[in-house]
Amino acid sequence: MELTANITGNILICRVKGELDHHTAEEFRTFVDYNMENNPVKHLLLDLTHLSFMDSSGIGALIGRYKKVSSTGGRVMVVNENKQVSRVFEVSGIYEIIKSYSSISKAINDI
Amino acid sequence: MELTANITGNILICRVKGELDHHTAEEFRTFVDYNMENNPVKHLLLDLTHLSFMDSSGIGALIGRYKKVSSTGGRVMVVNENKQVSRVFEVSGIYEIIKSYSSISKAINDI
Amino acid sequence: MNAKNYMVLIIPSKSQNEAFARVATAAFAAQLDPTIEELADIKTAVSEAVTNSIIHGYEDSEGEITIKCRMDEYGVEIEIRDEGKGIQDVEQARQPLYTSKPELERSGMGFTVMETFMDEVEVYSEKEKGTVILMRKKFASLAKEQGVSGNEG
Amino acid sequence: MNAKNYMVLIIPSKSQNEAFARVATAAFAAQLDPTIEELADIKTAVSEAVTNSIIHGYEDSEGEITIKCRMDEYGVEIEIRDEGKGIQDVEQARQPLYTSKPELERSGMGFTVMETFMDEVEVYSEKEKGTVILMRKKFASLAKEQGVSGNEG
Ligand SMILES: Nc1ncnc2c1ncn2[C@@H]1O[C@H](COP(=O)(O)OP(=O)(O)O)[C@@H](O)[C@H]1O
Ligand SMILES: Nc1ncnc2c1ncn2[C@@H]1O[C@H](COP(=O)(O)OP(=O)(O)O)[C@@H](O)[C@H]1O
Repeated sequence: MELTANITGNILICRVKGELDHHTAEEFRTFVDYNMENNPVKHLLLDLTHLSFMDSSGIGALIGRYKKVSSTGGRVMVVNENKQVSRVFEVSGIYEIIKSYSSISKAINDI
Repeated sequence: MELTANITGNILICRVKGELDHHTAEEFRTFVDYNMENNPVKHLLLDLTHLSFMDSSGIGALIGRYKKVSSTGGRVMVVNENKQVSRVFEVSGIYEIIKSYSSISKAINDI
Repeated sequence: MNAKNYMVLIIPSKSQNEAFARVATAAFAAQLDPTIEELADIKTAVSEAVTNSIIHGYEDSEGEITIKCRMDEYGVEIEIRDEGKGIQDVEQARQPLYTSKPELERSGMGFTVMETFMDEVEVYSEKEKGTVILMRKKFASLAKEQGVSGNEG
Repeated sequence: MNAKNYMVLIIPSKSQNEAFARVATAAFAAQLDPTIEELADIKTAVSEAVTNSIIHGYEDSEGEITIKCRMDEYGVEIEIRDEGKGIQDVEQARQPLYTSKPELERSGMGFTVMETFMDEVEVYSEKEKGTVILMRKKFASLAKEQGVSGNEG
């Protein structure tokens, strides 16, 4: 898993590359939480363009981030998830709390 | 394994796509022998650009073709094999009887 | 020929093997020429079952997970077995959102994902003995070969 | 953590499993971040040993082939075992160009390929009992971690 973070206004844009499962979830959690806490940001935008696989452990990690971010009034958004990832999102009903966009700029414009 | 054959002058140009191992060797043998026997050709040129894997079962199949083709005065040539294939060629000493070229035109010009 | 093919894969319950388990199972199933989506479904379901054996079955100890994959006329049957702590109430465990480990940020959606992505999911479990998940997936390409989908032109 | 990882893979001796066996073993070994060439070497050596079990070990009958792969500090150890007819004269079998089945267009280069592509190859065989091939491959990346290659800048 490769994680990179960028800041645009009050949004942390985190690019997630590789596979998000139970094995990599800890790294994802630590990285996102650290960057949310140590930067002047409110919202979390996850760029999933290069996320090739995710399962329900990933859903658990996303819900965990959602709880933290929304507790301080922020939003969690995802961009460009592939079909496999999108099917796991659908099954778990997570689109109800985390909205998906086809591009980073569309997500930013929607805040 | 995907096999296609073309004829240029008295040369059968056979493109080999996929993996050449014991499992696929039979198909390779049958295809090449059939096309050598049923066309007015003398030489065999194997385009290995899309051969992703080969082991010593492939070497056996190549030596078998070499014996048939050379018995009627023809040559066997290969083009553009990848590194893994080339290492198996080297270990088995097959470059002594089957010459390698970087392009089809170079192989044809050398006949 | 495919019909009788099978594989058995044994791995220790390390989280790093989750990716290997799903890749190996998918590579085996790929012999039947499933669609990309069918293959992704298998990967996801296997990932769920193997992860459960690691987290819930063996918890902090280490044990072995056995993955069996058999081909039949319609597709694949996949069995994932651990000798871990077992499930007390299987019906409850299969409920969407139910998890016994919310403190680990589990979503409780593992069984729901398996049921959605596979055609059949059976769960056999005994307290302190272990758990067996048996899943089946039919492939569209084989349904055609069997003539199940009727006329083809 | 990697050091104690292992996998056991059992497959029937069908030629269609040759590709699966090498892909699965390579996928497992990939956890240690070998180079592309090291991975190709492993694929090739596994392909040779598994093919031999199918053609020579079990000939026209069907039996099981067991592939074990263990990680150690330096790389991987791969064991390929069949319960087939065994090798009478291992020293002769390992000679380049020696084959007992020239009529099948065998090149007799299987053992030579294994020996060239792996760091160590051991052969244990008993007539009518079966054959075990034990191969080891060191990975350059691990040699560095172990400090074997000395100064690094
Ligand atoms: N292999 C297993 N061994 C023991 N308990 C299990 C196993 N698989 C599932 N369970 C139990 O079933 C529950 C629901 O599983 P699941 O739907 O995958 O959700 P999650 O893994 O997110 O908890 C788990 O929380 C656990 O209590
Ligand atoms: N698993 C095995 N069981 C029985 N005999 C074997 C086995 N592996 C190798 N042999 C014997 O060793 C010989 C040499 O093997 P190899 O170098 O791979 O060449 P090839 O497979 O082309 O014959 C074989 O021809 C066979 O007689």
